[in-house]
Amino acid sequence: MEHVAHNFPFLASALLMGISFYIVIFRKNLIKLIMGIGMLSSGVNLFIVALGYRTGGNAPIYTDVPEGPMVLSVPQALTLTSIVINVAVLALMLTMVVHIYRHTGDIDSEKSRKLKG
Amino acid sequence: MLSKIVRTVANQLILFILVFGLYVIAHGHLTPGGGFQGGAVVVSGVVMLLVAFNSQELKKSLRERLLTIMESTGALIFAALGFAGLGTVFFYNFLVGSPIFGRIPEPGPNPGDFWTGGFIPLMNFAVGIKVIAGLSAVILAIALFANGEEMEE
Amino acid sequence: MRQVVGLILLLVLVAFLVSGMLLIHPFGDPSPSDMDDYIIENAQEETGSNSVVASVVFDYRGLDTLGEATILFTAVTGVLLLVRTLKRKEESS
Amino acid sequence: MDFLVTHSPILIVALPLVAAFAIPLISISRAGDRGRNIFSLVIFGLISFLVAILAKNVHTVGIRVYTFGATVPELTLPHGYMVPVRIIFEVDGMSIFMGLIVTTVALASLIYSLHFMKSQTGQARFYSLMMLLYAAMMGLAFTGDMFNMFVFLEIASIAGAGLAAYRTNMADAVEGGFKYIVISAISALLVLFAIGILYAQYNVLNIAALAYYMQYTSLDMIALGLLAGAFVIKLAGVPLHMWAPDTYTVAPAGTTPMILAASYTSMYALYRVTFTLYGGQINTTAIGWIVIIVGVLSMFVGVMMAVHQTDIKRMMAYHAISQGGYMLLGVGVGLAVLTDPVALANYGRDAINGGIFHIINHVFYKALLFMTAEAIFFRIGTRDTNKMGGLARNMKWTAAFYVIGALAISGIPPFNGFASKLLIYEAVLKFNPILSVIAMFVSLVTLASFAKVFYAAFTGPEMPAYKEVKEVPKSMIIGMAILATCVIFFGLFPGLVVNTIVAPATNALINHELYINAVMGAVP
Repeated sequence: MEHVAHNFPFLASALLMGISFYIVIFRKNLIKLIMGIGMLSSGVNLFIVALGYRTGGNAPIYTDVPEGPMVLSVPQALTLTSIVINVAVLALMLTMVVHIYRHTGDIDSEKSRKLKG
Repeated sequence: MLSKIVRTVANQLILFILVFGLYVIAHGHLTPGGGFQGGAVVVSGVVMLLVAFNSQELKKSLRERLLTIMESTGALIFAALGFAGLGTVFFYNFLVGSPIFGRIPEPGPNPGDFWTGGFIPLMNFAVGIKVIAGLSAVILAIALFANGEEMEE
Repeated sequence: MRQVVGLILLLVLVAFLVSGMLLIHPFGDPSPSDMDDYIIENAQEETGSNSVVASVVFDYRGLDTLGEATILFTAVTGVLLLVRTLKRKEESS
Repeated sequence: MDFLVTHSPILIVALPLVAAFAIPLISISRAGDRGRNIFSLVIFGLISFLVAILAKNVHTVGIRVYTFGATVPELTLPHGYMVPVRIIFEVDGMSIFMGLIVTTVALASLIYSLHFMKSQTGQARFYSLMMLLYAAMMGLAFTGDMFNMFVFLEIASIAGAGLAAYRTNMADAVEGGFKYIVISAISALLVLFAIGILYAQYNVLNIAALAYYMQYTSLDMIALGLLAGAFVIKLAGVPLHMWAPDTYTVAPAGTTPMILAASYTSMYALYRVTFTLYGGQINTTAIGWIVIIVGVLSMFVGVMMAVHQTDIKRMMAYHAISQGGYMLLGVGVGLAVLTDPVALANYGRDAINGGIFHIINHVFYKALLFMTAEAIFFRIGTRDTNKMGGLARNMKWTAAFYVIGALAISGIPPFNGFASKLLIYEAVLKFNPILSVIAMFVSLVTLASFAKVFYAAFTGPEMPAYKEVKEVPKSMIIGMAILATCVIFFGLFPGLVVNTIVAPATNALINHELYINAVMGAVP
């Protein structure tokens, strides 16, 4: 039980990912699907950035830093990259959904004979 | 288009947003921030203008041609900085020790010196230009497209 | 049918997630940290930048950032390609 | 020359990126469309030259490493340190094998597109995306870093989705593109999650270093499951293949082969993970059997779905899934006996050879077939086989190329499909005869299905509506001819091809210590 309390940030990211898997698998609305993917990405980012935390650590920037350990810097860089990637993917997806809406007049994945997998 | 008050305030605020965004870009090697973050700040100003005015008005000042040129240029500068290290290895930080941004800070905590970081500040600027142009183009394109208008070809 | 398959898939994924999260190292104590320690110690000297994150992003993992900038470029290109005007050009060349 | 040899790994990836950034500028400058086309071709010529140099170098010298930002490219570990810190490109036989496939297909697609795209809008962005897709595939093949692999995977997905949705006036096209990007985004995030798990345990991102420190804990198995699942989605293995037909069908001509090649770079990533990253002490039999089962399912379901399709590209897309199964079958057999030296020498190595050889063969003939289908679409504006007929009269070249492709995919000698399928049949027969029988049966059904389309589309009475149909323009014929030449050449000299490019790839997969030592060699 102590372990669970200790790993709370990891479990929070797992919860976020679990919810977004549910949305991606069961929701039919394309906008909700895109929101699910955004949440999935947030969950993974949270997980990665939490990996690098050291108890009592400072941000890894030497400008006027107080004494103490520094948190790991690579996960932060990875998260930064992954956030930008996510923005790019979501932008393209939203454009496509607008197109699909133009063509079919609907954003339900059942009506336009697509998705699932 | 929103009311005149909103438009006037937005017109004044954009300057501050722009300055703050450029500050975040310029100090990316000293403080949290950098090209991507600062660029995103500036683009949030563009979004504010898009809300205050409408996409038609904004299209007149932000032309697609200009945005394309800015974005390609930013990306090319970034890649060129990588290529410039080819004397040794791609992405070698060749500016450390040179007169431009070449100073090396004292190890450990220090107040920060602007002329450090080698090619990192230059890359921040290149990425900043790219992000500003790219995200503005995307937002403008989606806004115009959703309204059933088209960007110029 | 689809609901059942989806449910099984969801359960498998969630089982992966939760077991992974419980097995992972305790929060706040990344046990092996050789690569990051090296970077935190040597970043200032090697890249001259005070911000270790900036040195990781642009120097140690510069290619990732080039890729990231490329992704943004790709997405912008893709979006502008999709919203283009569809009228055909005159046969010119 | 030394400079080019030393820096060829990065130049091959960086030049197309720079070209992609520059193409919009050139298009709006005075040089215009013509200047841009010439520029793209020149860049591609240069890159093909570099790939040839690098291939020769890798085959003679051995694994090449390239450390970004270090003082010399070979300095993989910082002085006196145990872990690699910087991003490292690592080019071995398998990487350069993928590089050769992708480069040939991309060159043919580019030439093919020159005429195909002539009257379309948005050409500058189209070519830009082609370049980006190519660069991403090469980067994915060359990289030795997990996170870098994720980044290139995402570039390939986004560029591929943008290209697949190119014909925005058709609802199908946008849906195909959307499906592709959703699937890609989800699988890429699974990969990222797995990378996070691996990073948490070993604090390195380099593939060789991860393999060196790998403890095979249960967390590692979770990561393996996530990675394998994600890559099977991307390569359209059967329970997770739904996106492939929709996307391949709608993508415009020159890009379908590119997206096809992109899915095989995912297969490369799967092999890299299973052979190199997890290829150590662990008993790989279970993983091998999973790969075999996915392969057999893909073969069987793909071909069964293909038989009754009336859309010619959709049929070919299902065949692509089915042929992907052969590759998985061959390599899966090799993976299952990887830890058994006797069986490996006896038939395992041949099975892997066959599976890998089939990748290059399949990409070539399937790209050729997709191109002929698009050539028909280009001239008559439909992909429905029921509406075609008598096209061989007016489109002789296209018909000839279709026949070459169809015979190759069905495994008829002397075309290249026969060469690799024979290797797979023989090796699998020694492993498990039933699997071999299934594979032969699938091949027969494939032949039937392609023969049916040939009779429907190319022979028969001349249809009045298609009297005026002309042969496709020269650049499209050249593009198809490049691939057809490769198909015939590979079929006539399979031994030569296997010895020069396939065997090094197989060795690279089997001997994962070499891959690790190239990076971690300095560690005592």
